Amino acid sequence: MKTHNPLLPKIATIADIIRETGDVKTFRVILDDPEEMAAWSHEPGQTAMVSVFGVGEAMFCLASSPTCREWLEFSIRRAGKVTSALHQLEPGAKIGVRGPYGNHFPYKEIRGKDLLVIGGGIGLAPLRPLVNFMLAPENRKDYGNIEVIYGARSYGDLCYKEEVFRIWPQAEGVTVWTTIDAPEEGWDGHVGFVPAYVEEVNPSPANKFVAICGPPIMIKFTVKGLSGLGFKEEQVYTTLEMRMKCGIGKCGRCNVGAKFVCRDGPVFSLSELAELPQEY
Amino acid sequence: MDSKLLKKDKLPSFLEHLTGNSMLVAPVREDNILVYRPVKSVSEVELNPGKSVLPPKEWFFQQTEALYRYNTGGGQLLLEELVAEKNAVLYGLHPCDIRSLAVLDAVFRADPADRYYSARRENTVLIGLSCTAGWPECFCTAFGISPVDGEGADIHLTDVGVAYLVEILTPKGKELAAKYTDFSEEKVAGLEEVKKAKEEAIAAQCSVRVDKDVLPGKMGRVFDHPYWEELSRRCLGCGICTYVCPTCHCFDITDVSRGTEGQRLRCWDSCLFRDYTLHTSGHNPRHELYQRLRNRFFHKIKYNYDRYGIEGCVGCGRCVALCPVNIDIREVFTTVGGLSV
Amino acid sequence: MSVSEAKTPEAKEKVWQPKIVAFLCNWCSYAGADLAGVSRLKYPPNVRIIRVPCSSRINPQFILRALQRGADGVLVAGCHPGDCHYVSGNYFTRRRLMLFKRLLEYVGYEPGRLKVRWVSAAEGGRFAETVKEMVDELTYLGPNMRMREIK
Amino acid sequence: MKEITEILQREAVRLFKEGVEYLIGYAAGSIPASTRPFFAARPEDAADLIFNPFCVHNLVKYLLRYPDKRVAVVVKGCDSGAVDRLVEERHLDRSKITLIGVPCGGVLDRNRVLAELSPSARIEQVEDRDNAFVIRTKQREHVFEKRQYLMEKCLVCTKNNPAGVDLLVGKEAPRVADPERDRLKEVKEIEALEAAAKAAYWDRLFERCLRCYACRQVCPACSCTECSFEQAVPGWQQGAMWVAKAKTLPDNLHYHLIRAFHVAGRCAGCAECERVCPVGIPLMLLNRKLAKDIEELFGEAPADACGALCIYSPADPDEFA
Repeated sequence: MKTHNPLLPKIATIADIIRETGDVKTFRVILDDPEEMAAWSHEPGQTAMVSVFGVGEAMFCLASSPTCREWLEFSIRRAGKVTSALHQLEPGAKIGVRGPYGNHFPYKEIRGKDLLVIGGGIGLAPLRPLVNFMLAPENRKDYGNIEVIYGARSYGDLCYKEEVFRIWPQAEGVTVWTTIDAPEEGWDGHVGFVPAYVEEVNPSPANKFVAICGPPIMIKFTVKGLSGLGFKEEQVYTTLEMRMKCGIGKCGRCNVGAKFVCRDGPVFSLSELAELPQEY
Repeated sequence: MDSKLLKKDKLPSFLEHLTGNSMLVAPVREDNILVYRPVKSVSEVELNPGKSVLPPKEWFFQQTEALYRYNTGGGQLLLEELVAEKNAVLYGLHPCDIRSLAVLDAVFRADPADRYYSARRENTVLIGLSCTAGWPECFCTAFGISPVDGEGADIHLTDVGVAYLVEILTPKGKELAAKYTDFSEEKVAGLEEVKKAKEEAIAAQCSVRVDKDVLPGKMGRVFDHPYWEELSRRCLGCGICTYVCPTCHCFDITDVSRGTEGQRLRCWDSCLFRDYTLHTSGHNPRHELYQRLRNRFFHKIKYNYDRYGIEGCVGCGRCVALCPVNIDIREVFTTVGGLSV
Repeated sequence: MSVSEAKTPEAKEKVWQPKIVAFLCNWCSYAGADLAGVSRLKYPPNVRIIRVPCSSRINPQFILRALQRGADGVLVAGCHPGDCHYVSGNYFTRRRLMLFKRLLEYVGYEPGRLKVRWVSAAEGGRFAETVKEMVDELTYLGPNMRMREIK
Repeated sequence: MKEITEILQREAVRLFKEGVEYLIGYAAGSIPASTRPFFAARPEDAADLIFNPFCVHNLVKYLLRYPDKRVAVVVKGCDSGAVDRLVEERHLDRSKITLIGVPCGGVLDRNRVLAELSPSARIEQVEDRDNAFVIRTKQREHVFEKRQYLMEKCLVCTKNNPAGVDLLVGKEAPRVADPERDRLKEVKEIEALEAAAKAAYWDRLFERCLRCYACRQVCPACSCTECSFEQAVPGWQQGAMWVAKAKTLPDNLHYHLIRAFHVAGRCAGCAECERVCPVGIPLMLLNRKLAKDIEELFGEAPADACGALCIYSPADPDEFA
């Protein structure tokens, strides 16, 4: 029997590439081995290591819903070495995937609650599987209302436009609030930064679970605003980013205190973060 | 446990017998630098080694190791795992280095187990060797390690003056020791006493004490103390302490390729390097040298306890002896104990 | 099929041919190489040309990198001293590379692995000669395996 | 030795009164025959300052961390050259720095000394007797002949009394260099080898390199804010531009050749790179070779030039014509 090697990627093919914004593409990926594809399962908030052979590996959050069994999706902004290489690939290209890694949003524990999702730019990617998981017909009854507050620099920088503007608003019990940083022609929606918009929307903290992801500065000010609105640290969750190499808690670099973001994260509640050193 | 006596001059033939068709990895001297290397013949081996510059962890967790090869030619992708399967005998580990493997085991063999490290651990028989002297930088006893105790090795040798006391500690060791028949039949009285006396003599030189129940907790309270910035003033930010450390396990993964062929390599990395935690965005959670230095000490004495219940330091003193600016981890322990918060 | 069986066509090549990376200054040597071509001077095809604004653009790391990535020899060519388009660039090159070449030889590189020549825009013949000379020398020395990342 | 230490401590107190913020000197080390760089920040710290033949470190590198502070630093003759270079290169503002020069009777090679002392020996007193250091421990007195126990750099030292300092502690020390010794002996021996033998010699050494970068970190001539080996491909923070982190002979060679080349003409000869190398790579053989070639080819660079490679002369020899 072949011993499992957690560092060895599974071979996968890029099935489709969806251009989200000027520098973000969503890669739809199918594992080459049908058995592996069938056996793949992840939970909302988890991550996976994507390999471009000859270039390197990088960790990305899984942007597809756990309920989607046909493929995996990664929404990737062109930023560094691996992401630049990925952006040059075309459908049909072979890449490597290993994972899923890390913890997830406590989707079981929050059954019966309302959800508030606050995203900024590409930061919606780790939150998207959570929303889509809850919206899946088999899960919808387990959760209450869903509110999404989503902003970006401009209309062009908003990801998942199909979902944000059409699918989610049409679903029952879902409200989507969108905003962009500066006015632009053709945009008749809200203009302003996310933290201010959150205060304007003024969501109620009662029976609510909050998931935030976006640029650190947005998270910082949104969290301040939320606490002003009466939200408690225990009900607000976010995801951390750290440089990672192994994804399995061995290479050492993604530690914040004694926690490894790759294994104990990336999802942390604000109350958990308060216990950790400010090294992230 | 079974124990035998081996005449001192028989040690080379003992090692030869035990090695058989396996590979012998042992301390050798290269330009007066003591390192553990695979050797072709027992004659190359430093039979009574001092402290190596690089710890024997290098055998299990190589500084640079190819994980797999790939070829992306012709629209397909081929992957080939590269795992060392050869059996080996590793001679000459001192008790601190034996303990360091337990620390590394906690990391690499925890689920999901690292295939490369685990394969080498499984395929290697460990022959431990008691210390014959303590060096000024030694402090293994601070962690309850005895300089004459081979726990963790398969076979352990202790120089008891007239001969080596050979302790056979595991079934793997027993199987291997059975290959050798030329043990001394001589009965020597008071072997245990000789060993004990040795232990006490060496232990007397290591005066540092680490209170496992107190120090990790204390560390948690001094995170923001100015001490770390003061300590880092003389730190050069090189990687010596991490590379010579028998328990440091951080690594990086990089690619080397030419055309469509390539290998993915894993190599040692150091938490003291600036790029270690550098994000793609340019943000660096541990941008300042004091943060990186602090992280190293916290990792050794707090994070490792918190995570694995075992200290991340075995008191070998290599970092103390080799730090170019004399940053002494023993002093850190003592100072932290005395810091007021 | 295993990875080792799937060697690239280049690796399967039976007859080894030296590979030369040539860094040519834009103003003189590149024009010289061009002239060699236009004048239909025959010279071996083993050279891969990289055009640089001035020979002083050559960081010694470029030379090492070329050797690491599969070059068997490196040629640097610039304007004759005194003729630099930027007045003094090649004087710096001269100092720098004279020293660097000696360092390379000190650590065991054969002198033929790095060649520096002054080739003006009118010296197509000199360029062709230099390449020929280098190919002969490198053929004698054999492939540069020492510095190669993937052997 | 005791005398120098006493003057040092006294002067330190005075300098703090004059507004010096940091005084970088030496303090006792925690292992036998060692000292450590010490950052005195208050007059009370002065009592910890010492000077003895184990003060091997070149403290000049630390000045780069405090470009805006008023700092005093203790320098030996071999260290002081590094300051001049950094000032010429505008890394340091000379007017903010107080150089405390110590006349140096040579520094001891710690490893050779330790081979003689017992591991538990505590050094009580050190005396400089011009030809030897006499070290008294609790048990006995050891005489370390300088010719035999000094570091290699001291045996070929030409400037054991620091030049251009603001104050000199103690009286000038006599030359310690061994006049018989040729500082280029080993370099010439390597030069005489065949190419293959040279390659074999260096490959064996570079093979062992850990790339811990201690040689770079300690070097006062390695003054770049961002080392070219830390440089990433633009926009690719994590893509090292020149060498990968993996330890391979080609990358090790690349690193060492370029490290030496980058300090060519700027190396002060303090030999710190060689001292800190945990695997004993004789890096000074590269630095000395470059210094030798520079002198042979270009002669001595004028004092105000930032090293021989920053200037040129149309009359330079031309080996490429």
